[in-house]
Amino acid sequence: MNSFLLQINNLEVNFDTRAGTVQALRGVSLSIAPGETLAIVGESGSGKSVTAQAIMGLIDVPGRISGGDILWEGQPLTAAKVGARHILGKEVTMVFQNPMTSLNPLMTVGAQISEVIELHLGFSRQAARKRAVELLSLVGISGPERRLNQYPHELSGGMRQRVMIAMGIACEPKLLIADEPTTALDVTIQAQILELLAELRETIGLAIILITHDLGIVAGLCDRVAVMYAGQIVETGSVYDIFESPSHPYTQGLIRSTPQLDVKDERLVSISGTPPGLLDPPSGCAFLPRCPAGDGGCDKPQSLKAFGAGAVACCKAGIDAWKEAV
Amino acid sequence: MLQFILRRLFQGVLVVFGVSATVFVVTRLAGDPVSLMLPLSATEAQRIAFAQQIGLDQPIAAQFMRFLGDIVTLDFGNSLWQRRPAIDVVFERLPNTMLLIAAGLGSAVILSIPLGAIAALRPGGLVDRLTMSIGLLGLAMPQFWIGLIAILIFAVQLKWLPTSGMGTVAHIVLPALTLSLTPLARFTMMVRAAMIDELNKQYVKTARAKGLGLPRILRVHTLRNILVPFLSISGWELISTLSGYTVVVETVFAWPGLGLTAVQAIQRGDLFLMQAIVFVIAILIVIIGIVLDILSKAVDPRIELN
Amino acid sequence: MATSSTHVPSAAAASGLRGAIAELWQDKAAAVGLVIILLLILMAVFAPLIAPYDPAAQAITARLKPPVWMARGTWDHLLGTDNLGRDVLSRIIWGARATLTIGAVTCLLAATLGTLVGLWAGFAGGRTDTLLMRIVDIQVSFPGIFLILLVVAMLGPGIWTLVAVLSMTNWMVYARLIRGIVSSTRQTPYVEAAELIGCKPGRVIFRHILPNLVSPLLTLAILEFTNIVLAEAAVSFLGFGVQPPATSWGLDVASGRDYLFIAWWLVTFPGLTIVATVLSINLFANWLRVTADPEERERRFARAEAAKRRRRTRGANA
Amino acid sequence: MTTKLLAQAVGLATIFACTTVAPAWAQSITIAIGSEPSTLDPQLRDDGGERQVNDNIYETLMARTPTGELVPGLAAAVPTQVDATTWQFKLREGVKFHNGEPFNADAVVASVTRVIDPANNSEQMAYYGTIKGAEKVDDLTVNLVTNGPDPILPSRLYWMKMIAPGYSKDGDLAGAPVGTGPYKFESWNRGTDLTLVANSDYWRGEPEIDGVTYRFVTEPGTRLSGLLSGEFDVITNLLPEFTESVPKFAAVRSLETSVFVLGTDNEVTKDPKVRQALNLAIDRQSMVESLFMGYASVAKGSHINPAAVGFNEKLEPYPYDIEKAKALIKEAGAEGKPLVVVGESGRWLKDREQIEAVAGYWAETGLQVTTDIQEFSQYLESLMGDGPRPDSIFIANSNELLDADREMSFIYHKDGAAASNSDAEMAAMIEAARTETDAAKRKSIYDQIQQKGHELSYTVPLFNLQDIYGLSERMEWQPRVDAKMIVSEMKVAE
Repeated sequence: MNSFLLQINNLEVNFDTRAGTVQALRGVSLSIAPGETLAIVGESGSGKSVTAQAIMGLIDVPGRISGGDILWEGQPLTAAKVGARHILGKEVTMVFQNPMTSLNPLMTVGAQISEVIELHLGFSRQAARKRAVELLSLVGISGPERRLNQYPHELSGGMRQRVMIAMGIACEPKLLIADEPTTALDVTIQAQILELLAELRETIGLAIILITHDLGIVAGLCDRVAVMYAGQIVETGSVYDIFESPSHPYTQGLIRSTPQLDVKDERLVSISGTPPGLLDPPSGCAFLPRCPAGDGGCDKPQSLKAFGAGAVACCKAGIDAWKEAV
Repeated sequence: MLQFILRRLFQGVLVVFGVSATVFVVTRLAGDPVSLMLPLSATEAQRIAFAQQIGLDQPIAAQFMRFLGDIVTLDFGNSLWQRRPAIDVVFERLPNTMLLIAAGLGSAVILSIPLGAIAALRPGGLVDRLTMSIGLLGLAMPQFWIGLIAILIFAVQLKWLPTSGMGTVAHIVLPALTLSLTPLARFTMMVRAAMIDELNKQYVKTARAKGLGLPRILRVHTLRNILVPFLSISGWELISTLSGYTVVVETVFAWPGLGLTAVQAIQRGDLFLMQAIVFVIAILIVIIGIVLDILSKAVDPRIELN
Repeated sequence: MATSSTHVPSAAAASGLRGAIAELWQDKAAAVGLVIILLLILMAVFAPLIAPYDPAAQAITARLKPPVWMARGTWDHLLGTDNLGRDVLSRIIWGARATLTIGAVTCLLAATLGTLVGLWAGFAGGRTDTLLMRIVDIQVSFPGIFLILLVVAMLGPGIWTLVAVLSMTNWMVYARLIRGIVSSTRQTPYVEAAELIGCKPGRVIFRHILPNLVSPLLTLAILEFTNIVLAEAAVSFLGFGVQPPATSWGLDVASGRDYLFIAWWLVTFPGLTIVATVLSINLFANWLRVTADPEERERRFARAEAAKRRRRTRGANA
Repeated sequence: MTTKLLAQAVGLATIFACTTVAPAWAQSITIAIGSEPSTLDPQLRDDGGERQVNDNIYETLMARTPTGELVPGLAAAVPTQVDATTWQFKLREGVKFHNGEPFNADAVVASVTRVIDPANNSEQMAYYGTIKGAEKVDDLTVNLVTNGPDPILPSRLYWMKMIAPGYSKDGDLAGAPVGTGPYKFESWNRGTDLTLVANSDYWRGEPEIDGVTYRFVTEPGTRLSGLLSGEFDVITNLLPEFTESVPKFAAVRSLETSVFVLGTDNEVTKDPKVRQALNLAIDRQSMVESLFMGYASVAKGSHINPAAVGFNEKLEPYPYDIEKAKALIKEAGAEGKPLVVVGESGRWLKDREQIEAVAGYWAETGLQVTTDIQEFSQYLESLMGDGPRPDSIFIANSNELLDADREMSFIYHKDGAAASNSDAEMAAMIEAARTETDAAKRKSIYDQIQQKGHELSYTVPLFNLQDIYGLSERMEWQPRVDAKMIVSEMKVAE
C-alpha cells in the first residue's frame, strides 16, 4: 500500500454559490508511484485543476473538501494542515499555469527561491542564495547571479516559468504537480519547458502530475493518463493504451478530435454540446447527452472499473463510439 | 530620480501658483480686504494708507505680481492679530500640528495594519465583522463629536487625562485619539479589503504551495504588496488631516496648532495670517506628494517615476 | 475557476426588484441602513408636517428640558429642548432638510462638473487630457477646510457659500473616475468599432460610454455624499457654515456643546443623527457596491455559507 | 501598537507625577482665559487676554477698589487740578520695577509719552485721546496736560499701565514684561500657557499665591471641562446654567450692558411709536430668570452702566406690555412691515440667545421680524461701518472707564461709531458734558440725555450682565466689578 507516493480516495469538492452547490469533484480517486509521470487530461471545468489544488490544500472559500481523503505516503494530507507543511512545498510542489501572476511582483526572484530553501531545509541566507544560483542554472537560466536580484516583471514569460520550476524543485521534491505549465507560453517556449521537465524527471527522479487539456504534450512525457470529465475520472491507463485503444467514448472523442501527424487522411471528430452543469449533475453517466453510443442503459451511476490494463467508468467501455460520427 | 524630483517640484510650483491665484481672487476680488482687516474704528485716512501699503491702489495685474513676489519670499506681511510676521506665527504653530498629526495618524497606521490583516484572514468571521462594524462606526462619527464625548468621559468623568492644551504627553492622548479614529477606520478597512484582494492573488497560492504558513505569507508577501496602495491612502489621509480635521480637533481641545490659529485668525479678520497658513499647508501638501511618490517607488520597483 | 465555468444561473438568483429586496433582506445591516435613509428623506421632505414644532420657535420658560424618559422630561418635547427652549426633535427633523439639501446639491454640482471635465479629458486625450488632469492634481492639493475658512471669511458664511465651496473642493474625484473609465472604455473593441464606422462622438458617449459610467458614478456619489455631510457638520460646528436661525445638525452640536455637562441631549441627539445617517449610507453603499460586482457578490454569499457552517459545527460540538 | 502603549504609559506616568508633585506647588494656581494675549506690551493693544495677564504685572497711577471706587494706585493721593487742563500727581515713594529700575516721575513721563506717540499707533488711544503730555515737576511729582478740559482724566489713568523707562528702550516689552506689580513674568509658551511668579519685593507686600499659570482656552465648554476635571482653578465666562455643576463660582455685575440700537431714520423704526413698542414687547424679567438664571439684572431705562459716573438712576425700565406694544404698532400702521434684527454669535454671554429671544418677542407685535446673525467681521461692519444703519442691532457694550461719556459717544452721539440716530441736539449735549469739569453740572446733562434717549427709545436696553467665574474647591475670591482678575486678591484654602 505504501508503494504509492500519493493516493486520493473518493475525493469530493463542493463550491457554494448563490445559485446552489457546485459539485466540482465527485469522488475522484487516483494514485501515483515514485518517479512516475501522470497526466490528468480534461476540458476546462472538468475538475483537474481543482484536484491539484485539493492536493496542495489550496481550496478556499467558496470551495471546500466535502469528502474523501488524500494520503501522502499513507498518511492523510488534509487532516492536519500544519503537519503537512514540511510535505507541501518540500516533497510535493506545484508549478502554476500563469507565470505572469504566479510570482510575487515585489520580491526579487532570488528572495522567492531562497525563501523556500530557508524554510524547508533550514539553510542560511547565504547558502540558500548559493543554492538558488545552482537551481537557476539547472533550469537553464543564463547569468543566474544577475537574475537573482531581478524582479519578475523584468523577466520574460518563459523565464518566469523556469523560475517557478526552479522553486518547485528547490528542495528535491518527490512529486511535482504542473498545472497547465505551458498554456500561457509561446509554442517554442512550451517545448523547451516540457523538455526541461522531462530532463528533471530523469536527473532528480521526480514524480510528476501534469495537468493539461492538450493531449499533444502528454504523449511524449507521461507514463500514465487519467481522463477527467465533469468532476470525475472517466478513464485511466498507460499512455500507450489510452492513445492506442481508448475505451471511454469521451477519451475516444478527445483523441479523435486531436490532429495527429502520423495518421494520414484521418477525419477529425468534434464532440457536440457542452459538459453538464455541476450544480445538479446527472446521476447517470455525465457524458450521456453528448455520447454517440449512449442509450437508456447508461442512465445509472457509472464507476471506475478495471478494463483492459486500465480502468474505465462506462458501461459501453471498449466500443468504438465515434464510428458512426466519422 | 533627480529629473523626477525636479519635475515634481515644477508641478509643486504650479500648485502653489494655483493656490495663489485662487487666494488672490477670493481675497481681492470677492471681498474688501481693507474693511476686513482694519479695526472698524479706523479713519478714512488709515484705510487709504493701508490700501496703499498692501498695494490695493495699483492695477490688478500689478497687484497679482506683487502678491506672487511676496509669496516667493515667504513674506505674507505682519499678522494683524499678533503684530509680527505672519510666517513666524505659522512656523511657531506648525510643529504642534505636526506633533498631533504624527501621534494621531501614526497610531492609526500602526494599529490598522494588524487589525485589517486579522480581519482579512477570515472574511465574514467574528473578528472581521467586529472590525468592520467598528470601522464603519468610526467613519460615521464626526470628529468634533468624538472629541466632546471623549472629554466628557476620559477627562471629566474619569479624570484620567487633561481636557485641553499642550504640555505633557498626557495632553496629546485625547486629541490624538480623536484625530486617529477616522483614519484608523479608513486604514483598517482599506488594509482588510486590499489584503483580501491580495490573498486571492495567484502568487499567494504559489506561496502557500511552497508550504509557507499564513503568518509568514502575510508578513513577507502580502504586506509589502498592499504597502503601495496603503502609502497612497495614508498620504491622502495625511493631506486631508493636515488640511481639514486638525482644524476641528485643535478647536475642540484648544491645541495650539495651525488649525486653531486659523480659526482665531478668521475670527479676528487676520487675512495675512490666514493666507500664510493656506500657503504653508499647500507647500507641505506638495512636499508630502513628492515624498510619497519616492516612497512608493522604493516599495514597488515596477512604478515608473514620471 | 471551477465555479465560474460551471456556474449556471438558476431560479434562486431571482431578478428584478423583488429579487433585489430579497437579497437586501439577507444583509440585515444594509436593509436597516436603507430604511433609515428612506426615513431621513421622508423627514426632510415632509418636515413641516412631521415636526411637532417650528424649529426656531423659542420658549424661554421651557429651556433645557430633558428627553421624555428623564425625570423632568415631558411628552411635549420627546427629545427635550435646547438652550432657547426649541424642540430638539423638530430641529433634527428640519436639520435633515438642510443637511440632505446641502449634500445633494453639492454632490450634484460636483458630480456634474467632474463628469464634464472627466468626459472632456477622456475624449479629447492628448494635451487637453494632460492639462485637465494637471488642473485636477492642483485642485486636489488645495488645503480643503482652510480654503473654505478663507472664502467664508471673505464672503460671509451661509448655506450657498458652503455649497459652492464644497462643490469646488470635491469635483476632482469625479473627474478622475470618469476620465479613467472613459479612456479605458474607449480602448475596448466595441467603442473602437463604433468610432471606426463613423459614429459621432456624441453618439458614442451616449450609447456606449455613459451606460458604463452610471454604476460607478452612483456608488462614488453616494460615498461622497457622506463626506459632504461630515464636512458640512464640521464647518457648521466651527461656526462658518449654516447660520442661525437656519438649522443643521453640526450647528446644533456646536450650540449644544456649551451645555454638554447639564444637557447631554443637545450634543448627543444631533450627533447620533449624523452618525446614523453616515453609517446607513455607508452600509447601503457597501452592499450596493458588492451587489454590483458579480465576483464580490459570490464571495459574500460563500462567506455567509461558510460562517453558517462553522456555527453549525460549533453548535453540534457543543 | 507598542509605541502607542508606551505613549500612554508615559502619559499616565506624567499625570501621576503631576499629582504627587502638586502639594509642593499648592500655592500656585491655573487660570483659564478665553484668548491668548497677542503681545505682552501693555500699551499697544486693546486686547482682553493681554489685560488679564498684565493687570498683575503692571500698575497704574489710579486704581479701583473691587467695588469700583476710584482710589490712588501708584499715585500717592488723588490728583489735584492745577488748571482746567493740568492735573498734578504725587507719586508713591520707594516703588521699584521688577528689574530694579525705580518708579518715579521719569517713568510716568516715559509711559505717557510712549502710549500717545502717534508712531506707536496704539489701539488704546481711544482712552487717551485727550492727553497732550506729561511733565516732570520733581522726582515724585508729575503734571499731566490735556488738550481741553477733561473731567475724567483720573479715570483714564486707571487704564494706563506704567512701564520702566530703561527697559522700554532696550528690553523685550512684547515678550517679557517688567512692571511694578505683585507678579513677575516667568515664561510664555505661545499658544499654550503663560506663567507668572510672585514678586517678593512688592511694595504692598508679597502676594499670597506664589505663582499663576494662564491657559488659553477659547471654548467655554472646554474651559468648563478643565475646571470640572481639576486642571483649572479659575475659569472666565461661566454660563449661569453651570453654577450648580461647578465646585464653586463667583458672580459680580460686569461692565457690560446688552442693548439693541434702533435705526431712527429707517423706514419702520423711524416712528417713535414703533420704537416704544419694541421696548414694551420684551419680558425682560422673564428673560433674566430663564436665560440668565437670575445672573443679570434688567437695565434701568438706559444702556449706561449703573456703576458709571453719570448714570441716571431715576429712570425705570419699560414694563412688559405686549398689548400696548401691539396697539402702538397698529397705531403706527406698521403691522406686517419688515424689521431686521442684526446680531452676532459667540462674542458675548448668551448673545445669540438674547437676540433670538428678543426677535421672538418682537414678532408677536405684528411686525415681520427676520433675524440676521452675522459672522463677526461682517457684524462689525454692520455695527460701525459706513453702510446703511440696520433697523436694530445687538451689542453688549462694555464700559471700561466707568464713565457715561463712553456709552454716550459710542451709541447716542449721532457721529458715534455705533449710533443709529441723527439727533444733533443730543450730540451737542454730549460734547458739552465731555468738557464740563463741574461734576454736578455734568451729571445733570447726562441725566437729561438719558431721559431723552429713554423717552424716544433710541435704544432698547436689555440687561446689566454679570460676570460669572467658575472656581475650584480651594479657591476663595470675590471678583471685581471692573472685570480685572487681580491674582493678589485671590486666596487658596489649604
